[in-house]
Amino acid sequence: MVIFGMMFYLFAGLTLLSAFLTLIARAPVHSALWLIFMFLNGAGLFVLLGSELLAMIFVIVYVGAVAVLFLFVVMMIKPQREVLKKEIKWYKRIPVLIGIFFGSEMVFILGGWSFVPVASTLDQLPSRVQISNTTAIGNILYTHYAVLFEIAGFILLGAMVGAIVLTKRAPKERYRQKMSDQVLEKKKNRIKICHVDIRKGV
Amino acid sequence: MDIFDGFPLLSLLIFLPFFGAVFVFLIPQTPGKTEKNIKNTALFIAGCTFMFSLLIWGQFDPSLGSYQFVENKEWLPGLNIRYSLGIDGISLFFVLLTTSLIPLCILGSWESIKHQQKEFLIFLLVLETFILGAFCVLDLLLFYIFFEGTLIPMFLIIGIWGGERRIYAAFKFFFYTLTGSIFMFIAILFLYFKTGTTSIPDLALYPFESSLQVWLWLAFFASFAIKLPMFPFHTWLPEAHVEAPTVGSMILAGILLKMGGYGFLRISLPFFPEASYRFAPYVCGLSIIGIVYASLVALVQRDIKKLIAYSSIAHMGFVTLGIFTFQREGLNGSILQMLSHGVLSSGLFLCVGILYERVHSRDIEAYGGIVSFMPLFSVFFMSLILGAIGLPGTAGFVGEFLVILGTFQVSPLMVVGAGFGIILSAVYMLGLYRKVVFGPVEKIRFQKLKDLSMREGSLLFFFVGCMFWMGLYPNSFIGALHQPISKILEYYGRQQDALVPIFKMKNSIVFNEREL
Amino acid sequence: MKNFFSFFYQEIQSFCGRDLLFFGEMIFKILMVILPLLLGVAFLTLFERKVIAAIQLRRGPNVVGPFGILQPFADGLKLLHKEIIIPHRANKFLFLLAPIFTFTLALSVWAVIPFGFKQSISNINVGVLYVFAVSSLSVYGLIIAGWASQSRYAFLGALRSAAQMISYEVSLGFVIVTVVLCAGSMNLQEIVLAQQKFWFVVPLFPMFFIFMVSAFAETNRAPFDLPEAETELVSGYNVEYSSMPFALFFLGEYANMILMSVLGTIFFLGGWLPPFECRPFTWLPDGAWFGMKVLILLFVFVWVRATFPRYRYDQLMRLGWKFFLPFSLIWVVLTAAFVVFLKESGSL
Amino acid sequence: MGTILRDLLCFIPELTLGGLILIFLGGAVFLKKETQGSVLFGKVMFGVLGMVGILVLLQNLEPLYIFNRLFISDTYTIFVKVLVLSITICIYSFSFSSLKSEKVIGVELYVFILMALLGMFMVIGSNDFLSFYLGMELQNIAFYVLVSFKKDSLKNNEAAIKYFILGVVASGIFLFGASLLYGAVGSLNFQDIGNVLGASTLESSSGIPYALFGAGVGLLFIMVSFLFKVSIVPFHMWAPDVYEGSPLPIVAFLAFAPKVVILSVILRLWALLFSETTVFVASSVLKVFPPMIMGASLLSIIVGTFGAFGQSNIKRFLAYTGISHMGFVVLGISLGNYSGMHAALVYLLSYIIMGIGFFASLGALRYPPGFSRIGIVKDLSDLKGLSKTHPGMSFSLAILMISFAGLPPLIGFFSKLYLLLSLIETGFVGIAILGGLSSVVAAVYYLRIVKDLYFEDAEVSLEVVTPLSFFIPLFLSLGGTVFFCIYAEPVLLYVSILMKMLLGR
Repeated sequence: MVIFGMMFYLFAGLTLLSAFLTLIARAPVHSALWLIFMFLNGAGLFVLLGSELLAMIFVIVYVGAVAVLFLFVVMMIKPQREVLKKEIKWYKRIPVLIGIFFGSEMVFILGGWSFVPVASTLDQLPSRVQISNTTAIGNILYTHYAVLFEIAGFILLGAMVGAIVLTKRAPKERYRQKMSDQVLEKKKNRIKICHVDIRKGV
Repeated sequence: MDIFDGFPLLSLLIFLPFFGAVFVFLIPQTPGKTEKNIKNTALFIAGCTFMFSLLIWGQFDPSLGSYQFVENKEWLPGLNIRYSLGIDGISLFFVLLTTSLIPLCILGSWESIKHQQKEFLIFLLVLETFILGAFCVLDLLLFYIFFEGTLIPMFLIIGIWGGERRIYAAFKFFFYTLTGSIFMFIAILFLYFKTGTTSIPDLALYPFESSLQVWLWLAFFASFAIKLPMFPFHTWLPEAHVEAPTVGSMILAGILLKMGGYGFLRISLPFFPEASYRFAPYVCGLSIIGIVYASLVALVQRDIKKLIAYSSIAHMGFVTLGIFTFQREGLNGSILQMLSHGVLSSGLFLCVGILYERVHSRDIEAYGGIVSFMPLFSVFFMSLILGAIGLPGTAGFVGEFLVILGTFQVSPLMVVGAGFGIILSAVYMLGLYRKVVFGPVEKIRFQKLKDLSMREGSLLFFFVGCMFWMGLYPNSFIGALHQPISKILEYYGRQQDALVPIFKMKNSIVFNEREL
Repeated sequence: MKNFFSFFYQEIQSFCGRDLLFFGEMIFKILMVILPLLLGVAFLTLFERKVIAAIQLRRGPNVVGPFGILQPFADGLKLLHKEIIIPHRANKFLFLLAPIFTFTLALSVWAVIPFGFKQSISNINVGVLYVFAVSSLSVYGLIIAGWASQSRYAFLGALRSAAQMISYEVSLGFVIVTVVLCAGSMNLQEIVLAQQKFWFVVPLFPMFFIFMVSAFAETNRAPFDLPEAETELVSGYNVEYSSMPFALFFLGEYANMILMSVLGTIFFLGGWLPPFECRPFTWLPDGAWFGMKVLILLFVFVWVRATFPRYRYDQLMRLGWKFFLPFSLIWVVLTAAFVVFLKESGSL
Repeated sequence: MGTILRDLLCFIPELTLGGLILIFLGGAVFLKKETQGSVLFGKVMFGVLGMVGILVLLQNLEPLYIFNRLFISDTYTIFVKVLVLSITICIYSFSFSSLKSEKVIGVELYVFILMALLGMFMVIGSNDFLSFYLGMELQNIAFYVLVSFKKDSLKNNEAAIKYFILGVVASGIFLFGASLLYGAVGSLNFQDIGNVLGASTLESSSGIPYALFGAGVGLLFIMVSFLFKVSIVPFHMWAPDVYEGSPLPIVAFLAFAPKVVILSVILRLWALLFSETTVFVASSVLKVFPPMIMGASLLSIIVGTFGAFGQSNIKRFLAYTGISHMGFVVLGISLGNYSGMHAALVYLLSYIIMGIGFFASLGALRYPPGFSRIGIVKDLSDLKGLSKTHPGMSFSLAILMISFAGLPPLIGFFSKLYLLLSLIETGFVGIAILGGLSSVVAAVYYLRIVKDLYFEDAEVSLEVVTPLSFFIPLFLSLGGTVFFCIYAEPVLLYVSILMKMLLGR
């Protein structure tokens, strides 16, 4: 169907465009927003490929979680434009060079791309026709790659504990609410009933 | 011989000082209390090593052409590199020279080393191990290891106990030698790759291609020439000698320089006869230049140590000259020259050390007329100086005479240069003696000078005794040298027929085509 | 070349025929969902005001139309008539984009919601994930709005609401995981159909509770309406908005409320299924049952708003991270173990 | 079920490590005071590491592919695992006291050491780029945290950021390469890649010109990321700054363990793809690899050697010397034959042996109280005159320096011997001479330290803190350094067996 072809070019074009705009946008917030837009288009490409699970996870993880934090941080810092401009001037050329390098390389590789004939026999994934791709990914992820899945869990644990360790400061004196104390507080501890004689004071 | 069959005599000899060093290391150092113990222990060990080497000399059979006391063990697995030891006549005397000099050095340092004596003795004993090893091994890689191993203790001895510019001198010494050695190291590895072995006796029989020989010879030459030192590579030596402590100079001049000559005899000549032959004229030419140049430079020195250092360079010129004549007389002469220089120069450095301890100056101009206060010293000093000049009856004469004899058979022209060097040596040496020992007593503080103590006297007596022994009865050495030298000449003879025509065409120096 | 043209021609033909029909059908379906939804949102506001009034022993709006029934339209017209004020230093594009974005997202979730058996715009395999993904996007509308208005209050409100939504989304996710585990599918239709024997609210009641509380937090409703806490932040992220942009936020929020009720219905209350599969109950159509359940949940939303005081921000965070998250995690593990056990023993 | 049980049995050390991480994390919650906990855990660590070591040693020596060929367990992996463990134990045993003085002690430290260890075990055992990547990430994350542990120091923050960003870039490059490789080959399994590449070259004569191009570029990217990790020259910039900013024991850990791990994988891959036994390299785009890597390693020898010249800070100095030593190791690997790889492994071993002793000695040297600086000694010039106050310490330092300089008869010499010999055997005499000369240049600055130790007078009288555990690594290192020349047979034989096994001979 022509509509799929059109959608592909739409998503792909927007992906490239927004990636480019991410780079050249002036304000960091705009960069972040373009990045998010790029993720969304990437998810669209996944949908067109027929792997809707990956598309959704892409959106949830990258757009829904990672990029939000990006945006948070970017919104809260105020870059000192003038200083940055001076410092960045020289460094600006490097990404351009790297970009040209990678780009020409991609052209070079893809221009002569051909698959090794034996390669198709090595495919671990079951055919997509018979089962839904969630099931297919599940099947391979929890059998063939179960160990790696566990390692990934350890990596995340490490990252989490590490982030906490590095950002936690020694606790200073501060008031913290202890709800249990509040609830368990008895009247007699707080209120003292005194019989005050008239004109005597306490 | 029989009772020692299969007994690792040489290993014991080599590692005895090392274990001694470990033992000394374990003695706790409390200033003023245990210093005596440390010194005595070190001296005892060095003495034992000397006795041991005498035993080996006694067991040595000079009539055998092969290596003796051979040990051969598996060492580096995977590589065909073995732990093999053995000595022939040439090594024997260098071993003896080493073992006899070290106790003398320890005695020489008895008073002059003021701080960190323990370390000093440890370094000295370790150094002895390395030197002995270098003279005894029959494996190229092992040779390299011991050869290089001497650098560190010497570096430390110069650097810690040396004079004012000691750091500069130590580094200069170290890096000159190391740079040369790296080429040797690569050459050794290349040899190993080419032949699959690093055994010295085996390699001596291996016929190398002539183009290869040139490069390999040059690589080895780089190391040995720097170590010896030959004329253009000599600049480290005066620095090192001047800045080193007395004992350092003694060992440096007495033994370490000989390793270069030993290397030529043991490796360059037997392995690469063709290349040696081709390069001989250049080497001889450099030697002559070196002799004359060093002597002339020595003439204008004001520093006693520097003067003796330059005279060493001149003497070493005789050694290379003798070696590269490929004559029996020349080879004999060069070995004897090395031995005698070992005794003489270390004796002279000891004398300078004794003077320096008393006067604290090395400037020739600062001295004069000390004969009045130190007669005994003057006598010993005189005899050593005469030996250095090469007066008949002293050790120096035998070596120089034989070298000149050998050279004469090859090229009379070179003899003129060498002879000029001898004359110059008489000029500067006697000039030194005159200025230092005779003349008017101008400085009042000289009147406090004491003559030699018992220790110093006996030390110098030993040196002078050795010198006369070598000079008067050189046959006790030459006898044992006969077989190994014949072997070297044999390699050379094999090549000669094929080579002579080329040699003649290319070089102006005409070699005697006498059958050998 | 000829080949190419003929291919193109065929494509055009098929586009005009099959595809155009497909598009037409789609647009019709979408309208069928969105128009009632917007009406529903409009009347939800009235519903809320009436219920709260009833709880507080008042009458509520009763002037416009009979029993005040036309009140939402009056409000809507009022908002439409007002001037769109854009703050001086605001980023105009983003400022206007934010409400549109929010509103669009609030509507686009409905694409996968089944109102009855096979009655949804699109019945995709990963419906749950789609819902979750789109609802996770709705944070952006708020923070862009807060940032673009260049106002401290708005920004603070945006940050608060974003942090709150992300925090509760985590435990919400785990709640959904338990449901998916029980149903064995991420298709919303199949989740409903899996509840034919019993509704998931029975075995997963604690999860239902967490779901509802998280839903309050997700929709920034009382008692978690901190982002728009009038007393401290004036009105939160939409303080600078007026007129139609404000209306879009408003509509989006209420649509989200309905959405949450719908999701609660689908996940826990058996969607369009009648409580018992027997005669008097099956007389009513699917949609009716669905609507009733949703209404009940919406009533709970309003009821809670009328009853509970507002949480403090640190209490809110603590509740999310320290109670709901561990609890739902443990529950996920238990459920998974239970499901595996049942499957192994063959009774499921 | 049977294979799963077998696989799990092979995985026992890793499982143990993982379990211990969780136990430590959980235990930390219940400890009252942080300092008390760290002391307790510090003591437990020895037992833990030893236990894991025993578990590793109990593994089967036969090659086993486990978990669907994602991992491999054979003699080689066991060897490298034991090596990494012993490095960890050594560094840990001397660093315990110095970590206290740098005020970075904390319960989490142990967790992250264990986590890094777990990651490294995964990497060592990996037989698939996917498992390799995940293992490496685990290790990286642990190291990112370890490097930035001194969070109050500005230098440390800089180091941490640099290490993090460059590490992430390296990971990104790796992933890019791996995806290209997967696209071309269809698998990330090491053996599969070898087989497919081998098979495809046979077909390339029949008109598939670029069959290997994607794979080649993919492998290139992967190699680049490897070189990042072992700090070979074009990718070495991070090392000096990161070393300078991090606490010394962590620098020691960082300088050895990850490099050993990555190099072990490079060795395995190289033996599989680029060794002399693999035919297809010569006839394909892959043939540019060995010269390229060799060039990089030569550059890093030169840059490391000359870079170390002007350094006064000890850690920067160590970083540059590390760069040049790693250059030597990679040079050996790039030869691709038995002798080269053998030499590389021997060189690596000797570098570790010497380096650990050096780090241990440095870790024991502290500024005296009342001096303007505190903590572990920082500048090379502060070592001046140490021989007068602490002869034993300076003696060991001097021996290590001399060995580093490659002078006989110490271990540094033998490692260079094997390397240069393999170079000459392969026909690179010029490079051998270059290597030799660069080691002469390197000797200058190593001996400058000896000079400082022995020839100069002290400016600061340093304190020496030597807990009992400090002597274990020092004596091991000194013993290895000195006695290698006498009895190296078992080590060399073992290494040669390993290399033969890797090369399939």
